[in-house]
Amino acid sequence: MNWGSVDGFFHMGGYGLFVWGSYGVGLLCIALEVIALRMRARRLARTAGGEA
Amino acid sequence: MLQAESLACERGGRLLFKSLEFTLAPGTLLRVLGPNGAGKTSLLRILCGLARPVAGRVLWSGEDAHALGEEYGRRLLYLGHLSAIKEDLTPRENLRFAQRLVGLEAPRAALDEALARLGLAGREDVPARYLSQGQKRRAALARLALSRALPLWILDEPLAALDVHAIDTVLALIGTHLADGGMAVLTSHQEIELASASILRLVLAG
Amino acid sequence: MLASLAGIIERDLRLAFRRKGDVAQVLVFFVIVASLFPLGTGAEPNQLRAMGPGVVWVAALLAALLSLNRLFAADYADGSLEQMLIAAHPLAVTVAGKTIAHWLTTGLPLTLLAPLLGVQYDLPGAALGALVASLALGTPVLSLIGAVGAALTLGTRGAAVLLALLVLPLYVPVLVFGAGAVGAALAGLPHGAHLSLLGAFLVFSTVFAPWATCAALRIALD
Amino acid sequence: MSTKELDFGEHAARGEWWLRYAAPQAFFPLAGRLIPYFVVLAVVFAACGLYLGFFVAPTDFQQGEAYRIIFLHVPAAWMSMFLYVVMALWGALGFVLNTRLSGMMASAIAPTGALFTFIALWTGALWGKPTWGTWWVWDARLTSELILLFLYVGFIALKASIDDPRRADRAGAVLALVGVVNVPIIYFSVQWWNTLHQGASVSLTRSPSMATTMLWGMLLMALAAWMYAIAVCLARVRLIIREREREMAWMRELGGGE
Repeated sequence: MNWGSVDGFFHMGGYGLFVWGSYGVGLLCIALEVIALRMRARRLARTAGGEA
Repeated sequence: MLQAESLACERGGRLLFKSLEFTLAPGTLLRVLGPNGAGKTSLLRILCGLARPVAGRVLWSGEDAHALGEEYGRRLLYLGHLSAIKEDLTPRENLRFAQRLVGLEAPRAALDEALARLGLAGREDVPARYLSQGQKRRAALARLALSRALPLWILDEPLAALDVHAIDTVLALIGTHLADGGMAVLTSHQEIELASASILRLVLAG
Repeated sequence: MLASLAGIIERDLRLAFRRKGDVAQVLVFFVIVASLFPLGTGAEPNQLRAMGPGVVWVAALLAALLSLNRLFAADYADGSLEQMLIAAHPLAVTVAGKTIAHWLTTGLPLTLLAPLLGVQYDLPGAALGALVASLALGTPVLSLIGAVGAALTLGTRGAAVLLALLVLPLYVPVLVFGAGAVGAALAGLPHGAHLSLLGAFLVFSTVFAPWATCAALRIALD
Repeated sequence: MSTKELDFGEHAARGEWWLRYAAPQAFFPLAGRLIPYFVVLAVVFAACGLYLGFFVAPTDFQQGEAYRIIFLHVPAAWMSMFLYVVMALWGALGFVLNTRLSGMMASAIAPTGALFTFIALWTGALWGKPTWGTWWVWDARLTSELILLFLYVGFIALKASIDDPRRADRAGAVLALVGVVNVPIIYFSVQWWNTLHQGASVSLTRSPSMATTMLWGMLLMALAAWMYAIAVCLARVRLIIREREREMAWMRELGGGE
C-alpha cells in the first residue's frame, strides 16, 4: 500500500494535477462516448420507431 | 456474343431489377425500355463493366466480362449521357483521343471524314467550347463512324438532342454495324426503325 | 502499352497547355506562400537560413496539393473518366499517365523554381543542390499519393478540404526527409541517406499508389 | 424481394454458412447479447489494472508518482494503433467479400479509435509537463499519435462526405488500407526525425525495463481498453445497421434514382 492516507492518494506525490488530470479526462472521454451513443439511439428510436 | 446471367442491380437502397437474363447474338439490337428511374442507365453501365451488379454476371462470348478487363474494353464502344468532350480540345482532337483510348489510332483524314458525316465539316478545329450542345453530342457520336472494329456498341440515348438529319445518320451507322455482324444495346425514347436488323426489346418495370 | 501511356500524357499536357493559367497559378501560389514567412518571422539571415528548407518544402507540398483536383475532377465531370475505365489498356496505365502529366506540370516546375526561393532564404550552394535533388525525388511521390486522395474524393461534398485532410498526413514522411536533406546539407552534413530514403518512398509509392487510385476510381464511378 | 433477403439468401445458397452473420440482420441480435459480457470484462480488467498500477506498483525513482499516467497513456496509444489496423482489416474484408456488415464495423470502430488517440495525446501531454517541462513535446511517439489522429479524422470525414453507404464503405476501405501501410512509415520517419524521447519503454524486442507489476498493470489496462472498445463498437454498429435500414426504407418510399 503506497499511500499513507486518502489525502496522500489524491496529492499523488505532488503530481496530483497531472495524474488526475489524465485519468479524469480519460474517464470523461469514455463517458461522453457512451452518452453520445445513447443520444444517437434515442434520436434513431424517435424518428424510425425502431428499437435501439 | 453478349449474355446477361441473372443480373440484379441495387441503386440507392432500391432493387431496380433482379435475375435479368438475355442473350444478344451478332447482328441484333437490344433496345432497353422503361420509365425514368427503372434502371436503364444502370443496366447499360453494368453491361460495360463500369458498375458492379449486386448479383449475376455479364458474359462476353462465354467469359466473365469483369475478369476480361481491358480485353473486353477493347471490344466495346460506350456512349453515356455525358459526351466526354473536352471543351478545351477541338472535335478532331477529342475524336483522335477517344479512338486511341480503345486502341484504334485513326489518321487525320479518317477523323475529318467521320466528323463531316455527323455534320461537323469545317468545325474540326474549333475548340469544342464554342459548339452547341447538339454539335457536341454529334462530335461524340462521330466515333460510331470509326468503330467498325468494335463488335459491341452500348449507347445511352444516342438520339437525344439530335436533329432529324443527324438521327438518320446515326441510325444508318447502327444499321451498317448490325449488318456487319455487330451487336448493340441502346436506350431511346424515340421509336427505332431499322429495316433489316432484328430488334430485341427489354422492358424494365421500375 | 507504352504508346497508350504516351497518349495519356500527351493528352493531359495538351489540356494543361490550353489552360496555362492553371499551371501558372500553382507556381505563383508556391512563390507567394514561401515569400510570406519572412514577413511574419522577420528577415534575420540566420533565422531565415534555418527555416528555409522547411518553408520551401511545405510551400511546395501545399502547391502540389492545390493542383491535385486537376487530375480527375474535370474528366469525372464531363464523362471522359468513364471512357478511360473502358479503355484498351489497363486503368493503371491511364492513372500512371495522368500522374506523370500532373508531375510534369506541377512537381517539375516547382523543383526548378525552388532554388530561386532558396536564394531568398539565403541558402548556400550546397543546400540549394540538396533542395533541388530532394524536390526532384519527393514531388513525384506527392503526385502519386495525391492521386489516391483525388480519386477518393471525386464527387464528394467539400472535396477540396477533404483532399487536404486525407493527403497531408501521408505527405509527412516525404516532408521529413525532404526538408531533412536540405537541413543536413545546410549544416554541412552528408544528406545521401535522406535522398536514398526519398528514393525508396518513390519506388514504394510507384508500386502501391496506382493500385489504390484505380480502386478508388472504380468506386467513384460505380 | 427486398435486398436484405438477397444478401442473406444469396450467401446461404452458396453454402457459406459463416457468412450467415455477415448479414447485418443476423448480426444485430448477436451483437446485442455480447455487449454486456465485454462491459463486465472491461470493468474487471480495469479494476485489477488500476489496483496494480496505484496500489502495488512502486514509486518510480526518477519521475516519482507522475509515471502512473502510463497506465492510461500506453494502453491508449496501443489501442489507437491496434484499432486502426482492425478498422483497415474490416474495411479490406468488406471490400473483397462485398459484405455490408464489414464496412459498417469499420465505421463503428473509427470514432473509438480516434478517441483513444486523443486520450493518448492528452495523457502524453500531461505526462510530458512534469517529466520534460513542456505541455507539448515534439517527441516521436506523440507526433506520430497526432498524425494518426489526422488519419482517423480523415477516414471519418471521407465516409461522412459520401452519401451512398456502399460507396462510402469501399472508399473508406481503400483509405484505411493506404493509411495502415503508411502508419509504420510515418512512425519510422518521425522517430528518425526526433530521437528526444527515450525508446518505447515496452517494445516487443527489448525485455521490459520496468518492474513487472508496472508491466502487468499496463497489460491489464490494455485488456480493459480492448474490451471496452469491443463493447462500444458493437453498440455503435447496431446503431449503424438500424440507421442504414431506415435510410433504405426512406429511399424505397421515395423511389431511388435511376
